[in-house]
Amino acid sequence: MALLEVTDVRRAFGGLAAVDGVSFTVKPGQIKGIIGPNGAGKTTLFNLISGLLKPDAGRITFRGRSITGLKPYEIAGAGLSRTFQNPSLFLQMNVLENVMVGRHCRTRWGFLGCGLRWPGQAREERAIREAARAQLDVVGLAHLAGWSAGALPFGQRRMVELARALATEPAMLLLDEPASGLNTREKEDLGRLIRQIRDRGITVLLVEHDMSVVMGLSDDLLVLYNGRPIAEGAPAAVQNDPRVIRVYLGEDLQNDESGGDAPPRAPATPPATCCSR
Amino acid sequence: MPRLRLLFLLALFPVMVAGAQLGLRAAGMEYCLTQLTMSVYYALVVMGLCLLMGYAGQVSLGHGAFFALGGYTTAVLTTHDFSGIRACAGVGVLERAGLLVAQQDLYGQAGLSVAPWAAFAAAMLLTFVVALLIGYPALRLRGHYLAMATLGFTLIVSKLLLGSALTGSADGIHGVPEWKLLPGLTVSGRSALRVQNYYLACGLALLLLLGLRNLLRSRVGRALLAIHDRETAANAMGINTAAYKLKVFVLSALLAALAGVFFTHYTGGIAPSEAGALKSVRYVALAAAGGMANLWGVTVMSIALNYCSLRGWFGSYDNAVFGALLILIISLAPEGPLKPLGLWLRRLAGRPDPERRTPHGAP
Amino acid sequence: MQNESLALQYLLSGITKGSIYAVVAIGFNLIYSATGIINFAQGEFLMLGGMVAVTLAAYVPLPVAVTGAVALVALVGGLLELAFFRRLRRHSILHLVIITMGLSIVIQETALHIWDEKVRSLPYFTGNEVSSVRFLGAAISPQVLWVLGTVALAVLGLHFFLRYTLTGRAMRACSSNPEAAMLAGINIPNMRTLAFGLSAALGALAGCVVSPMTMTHYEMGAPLAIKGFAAAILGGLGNPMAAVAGGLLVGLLEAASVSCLPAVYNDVSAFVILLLVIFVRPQGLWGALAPDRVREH
Amino acid sequence: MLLQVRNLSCGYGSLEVVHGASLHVCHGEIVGLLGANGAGKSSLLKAIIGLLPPWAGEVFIDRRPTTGQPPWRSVSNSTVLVPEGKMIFADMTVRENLIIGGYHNPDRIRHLETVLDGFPRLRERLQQVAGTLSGGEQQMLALGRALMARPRLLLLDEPSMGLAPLMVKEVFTSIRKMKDLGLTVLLIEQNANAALRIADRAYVMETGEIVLEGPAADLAHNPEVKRAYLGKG
Amino acid sequence: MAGIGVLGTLWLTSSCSPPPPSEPVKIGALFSVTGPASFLGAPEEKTVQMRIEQINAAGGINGRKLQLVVKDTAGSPEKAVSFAKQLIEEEKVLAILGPSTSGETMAIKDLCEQNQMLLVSCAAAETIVNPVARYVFKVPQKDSQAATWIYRTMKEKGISNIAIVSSTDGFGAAGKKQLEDLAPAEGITIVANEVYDKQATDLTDVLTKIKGNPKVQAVVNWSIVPAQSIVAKNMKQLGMDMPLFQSHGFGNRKYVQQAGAAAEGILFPASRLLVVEDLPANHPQKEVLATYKKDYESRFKEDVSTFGGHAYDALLVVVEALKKAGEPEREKVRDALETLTGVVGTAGIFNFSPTDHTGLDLTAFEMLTVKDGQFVAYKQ
Repeated sequence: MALLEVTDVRRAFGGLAAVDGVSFTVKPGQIKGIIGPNGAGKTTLFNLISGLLKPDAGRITFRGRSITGLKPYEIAGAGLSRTFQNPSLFLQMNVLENVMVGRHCRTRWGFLGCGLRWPGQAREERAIREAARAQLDVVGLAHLAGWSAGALPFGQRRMVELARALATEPAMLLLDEPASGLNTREKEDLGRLIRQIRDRGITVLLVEHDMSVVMGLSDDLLVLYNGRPIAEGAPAAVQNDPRVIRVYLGEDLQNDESGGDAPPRAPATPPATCCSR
Repeated sequence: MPRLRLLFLLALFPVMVAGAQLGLRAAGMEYCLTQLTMSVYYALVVMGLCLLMGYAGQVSLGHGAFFALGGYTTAVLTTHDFSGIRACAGVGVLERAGLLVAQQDLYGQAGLSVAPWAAFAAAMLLTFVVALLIGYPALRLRGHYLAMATLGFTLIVSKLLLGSALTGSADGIHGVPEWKLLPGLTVSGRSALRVQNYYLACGLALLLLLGLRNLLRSRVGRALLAIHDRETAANAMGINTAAYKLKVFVLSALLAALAGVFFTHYTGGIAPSEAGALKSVRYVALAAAGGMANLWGVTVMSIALNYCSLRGWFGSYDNAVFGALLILIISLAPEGPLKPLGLWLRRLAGRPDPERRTPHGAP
Repeated sequence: MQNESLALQYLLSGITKGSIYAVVAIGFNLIYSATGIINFAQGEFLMLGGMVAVTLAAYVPLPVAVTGAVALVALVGGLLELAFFRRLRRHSILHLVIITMGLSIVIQETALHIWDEKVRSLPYFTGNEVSSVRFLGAAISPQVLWVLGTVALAVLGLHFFLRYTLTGRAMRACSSNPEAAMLAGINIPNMRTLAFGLSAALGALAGCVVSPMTMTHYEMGAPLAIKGFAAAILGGLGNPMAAVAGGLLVGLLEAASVSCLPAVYNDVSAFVILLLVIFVRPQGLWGALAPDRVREH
Repeated sequence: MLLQVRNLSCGYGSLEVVHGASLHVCHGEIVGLLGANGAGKSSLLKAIIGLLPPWAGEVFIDRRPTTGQPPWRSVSNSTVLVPEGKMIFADMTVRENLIIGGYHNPDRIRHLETVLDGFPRLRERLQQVAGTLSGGEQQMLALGRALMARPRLLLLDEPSMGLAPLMVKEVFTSIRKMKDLGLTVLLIEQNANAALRIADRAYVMETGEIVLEGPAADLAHNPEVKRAYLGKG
Repeated sequence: MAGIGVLGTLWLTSSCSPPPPSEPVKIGALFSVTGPASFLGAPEEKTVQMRIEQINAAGGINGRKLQLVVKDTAGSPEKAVSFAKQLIEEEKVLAILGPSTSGETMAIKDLCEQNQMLLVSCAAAETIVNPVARYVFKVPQKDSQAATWIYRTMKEKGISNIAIVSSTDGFGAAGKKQLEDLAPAEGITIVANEVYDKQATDLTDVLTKIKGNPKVQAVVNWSIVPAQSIVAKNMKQLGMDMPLFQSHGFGNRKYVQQAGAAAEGILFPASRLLVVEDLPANHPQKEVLATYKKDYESRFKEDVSTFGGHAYDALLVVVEALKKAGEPEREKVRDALETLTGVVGTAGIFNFSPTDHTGLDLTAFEMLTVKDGQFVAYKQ
């Protein structure tokens, strides 16, 4: 039974299809990666799944229930949480408060109760604080709880954003380029953390440019090119898929006809094997 | 620590309020409390605007109109003579329930009007409905369009007030009766009740400040800040941004109307100048002058500036001073002139600046 | 009076008011396109134009006074940009818009103290206060023709400028894609100053031609600015020709409202319709909706 | 040396994305700047032209220091950047787009013909609104617009991005023609093989640093290039 | 709390005793010097400043100098309330002159009554003195008197069906009410009645509506500048040649200049300040009017207006009452004011009584018309 099922999704901007006919599934407990060159439609796909954009066509189901066209906050409430390409922390708050925002969809007191500081609300507020602290512990930033979010270096912002997403108690996490802007050591920490998250039973779907990260981390890879899926499978297989190499290194598709000035070909690649895992 | 600070603040403001009163009394200038009380009521409007603009990031040029809506509703209901409908069924019931009361004005004219409490409830209810009607479509608009929608609302309200005889057209309504809030506590401009009313206004402001502070330090406040900062991310974190924006708009409109009701009973009347576009701009200016997302700063600045204005310090340069101040503060200290002061106080108290703190190991 | 000529009279009245709103709305648009700011001080340019022209007209012939006023107010507009908006680039748009509100108040008060509270006016450009032109049974003041003619010329001139001159095209390029415009070698800050100057000049010109009819006093700007803003929003921000249409529409709405409702509610009906329109079509009648993309930052 | 960059660093907010990159471009060369997404290539170009304020380092164009000058100044230094993502003036006509490109070129009307000779497709669509052009045509327009300024140094940011293979070919043919016209080109390209085919020399960037440099022909065989793109095998 | 209140009251009332003779007498003034009603407030303030200087230069009243405390209300009633309280409680002035508009006056009417503060308003509305408040007076002619003059002139001209246009401000609203109330008694039928925004820049549409009504024989406009001139011009431009009546707010030569040729033939009731040159030398008001006009125009280099005249009168009646009372004790001054008779002011000759706090009768007005750009008395 797939946790997330994307069927034939399409989305165009002013006649230009950014995502077209994309279908794939994510199984529970998986780490699935989506790769592809610039402009392949990865972020658009993420925005479609998390509800920031509405698909022109196609269907998205999560835990067996259709989430197509739902509002982002409804999708977050349904257990699907995300991070952004540029960590979008709330800069007017401190680190802990940022993570506390993540608890929003799991808590309920409204304007009146909060204004009057009703006993139940105060209790809930304490619970929010504790849960947020626990998530900061998971990403190892508990010691920064009181710092202003704007004062953090880039790498730590990513971690806070991750903690904030975890605070929503997601069944599945969408990570948009989590490793970009991180240094080598931070990338290693991130990889460990993502695996740890998966081991706690949270399924992970990530878009990533850094091949060393995504190859090492993913159980399964989907490759997009110009809005369409061109390959899917285990990392090793995808890496050696000639179509993938072609879109990445740009081996000219017409090089057979291009005559004498063609450059020497890249070394022949072994045939793709989808079961090398 | 936060608990201590709360206690400190809780104690500080009553001390300041009472200190001002006793100081003025000692100086023989207790009459200044009149303008202070009026300024405090105006500050309630700006507090609501602070919530809306500073925290939720929505601009409203309609708060003058909401103030007038509250004030006019109560003024019309408490001064209009309903004795003509005495014959109707049910009026007796209303009278017995204390909703309608017989009144006599200064010149011996008797009449039957709505009791201030009932008028207050009606004003709040009306404002609630109107704010919902305006806010629901308007908050789907962004930026300049929202400003236009609220500005349009202001103009409609002010033109309706000017055009209809029920609201006294250009002269507005006067002779609004006192409001016996509780036994021994009356909202009235009589100089004998000046001190009482000063404490009443300050107490009301303090209660609302505490309530708003609680609100801002709860999940609701964090949601509002999140919406202001990054609406997309807020939505993706499970916050129903549209609903929150609407709710905070209605709440701040209600605050403005509340201020309008008290102010009208305090000064004994209301006029269309309260609903003018310039007044709404003035509230925005006051919120900006206090630093927008700074509840205490906004309240203090608004009280101080309105106080100076109501005492006529600026003479014929009143508007000019407001305009110039607005330009100066926004261009030199967009976070409000009180922010640097607050940081300085913090440092004096040996507490680190929250802005300057950088974690260990950061470059 | 027959119904047709009555209707025509309303129509003319609506067009006259509308053309003034249109000029203000164009001013809003020019500055909005170049900077993203809604300049609430736009109405003050009209007031300043009228005031300066009236003052100058005491010493020099009328055409010279009008030209001088337009030039002087354009200078003021440019200087405002230099003094505030260029230096405050880091401020949010909201802050800048609030500054324009402050400027509006300060300019008004300055005018009050430079001149005084009295109403002034330029002489009628042709004819006098009682002369009127008959037109299919309707009567209009020759000054109305001056207003319509000037507004039409200004709109056409602006259209020509934006479409066929290098500077005008560069200005459009700046609002279309500022980054690409910079890369094409266009000095964007100077373009913004120019936009402010141009917008002020247009306002001043309008302030001069309406002065004989509506008269000039220090508080005349704000109501016109509000109507002009409404017209700009109704037409759709970022499109000068839509602003013209929006202005005429607001003027006609007012005239139509007067014909069937008590006159006191003409503003009310105009604004109610405006609100309905923007609730249904937030981008205005002829404006383009910002591309439906998810933008971070 | 037409362009020299020394130890340039730049970034966004608190994130440094280019860490002290150095490179140079000689007169008449086509130099490729290769690397995977997010390696910092575009940021480096933006810092050279002045769109991003450089944090450290120096830029010289024609031996004159131009570090940190506003971007519109660079055009008068005969340097033009063609940004990625088809940054055209979408609501203006093709002709107007080109004219704006020649903003600083007093001879722009005559030069327009020369440029159109190089892009016959644009000539056909001269009065069309640029936003209605196809992706490839928009890229052509961006190139044509840059040429209208008569630059000596052209900085191209991913001219092939999002284009159909046939269009990619056409764009690269145009770039090579530019070299024949005496232009110097610094070319960012993700499509490494295509870039290496027309470039004289190339740099490879990885995580904000320049990790490889050499003649294009050598790099085409270097397995490190593939590794920089696709990670360890 | 209540105790504090009582103490405060005691302390306040105890300090209300009259000042020793050497001290100047404080006169408060609330004028709308800026803001939408500045055309009223500005000349009022200038007039009062000038008059106080003149009086002090002449040695003051009963040996005491006058001291003016003037506050600019900018036309907003809430400021009027705040300032009135200041004048009452802090400055402890003898009397308050102004405010300029009826809205502001009504906002502080009850306040002055409760605090036994003498108020001499410069606004015209009927409601200021009806019902009569013990401490509240006003010096401009009543709107009803102006309306009566207009209606009587109409009857002389054989006009019975009229259109009323008025502005949304307090002046227009009050006049409209009087015109409506008095019409039946004077045998006038109102066939069209339109209200327009006071900041309107073009009234062609409103007038078109009236032009479309064939029954209308004359138009009455009740407003202030600039609409007064715009109505006149638009009517002429529309080819409406029926008589145009204006209110007594037309009392400034500047407005005639603004309306230019369109002002010819406009009929309006006004005080004699505007036609002082035409008055016979033995007219009781001649000297007062001529002196005020000369002083004001030579000092401020602008035309005198009836509004400034109201402030002149307000100060005049207070000064006369003070002279009569002998000492600056408010209660005595009030009593003196209420019984003043035969005081010659700019608006007319004031005869106050306990039931009449305006003190002017119909003779305070004269029907004027515009001829060759000048105000002249209208004669059938």
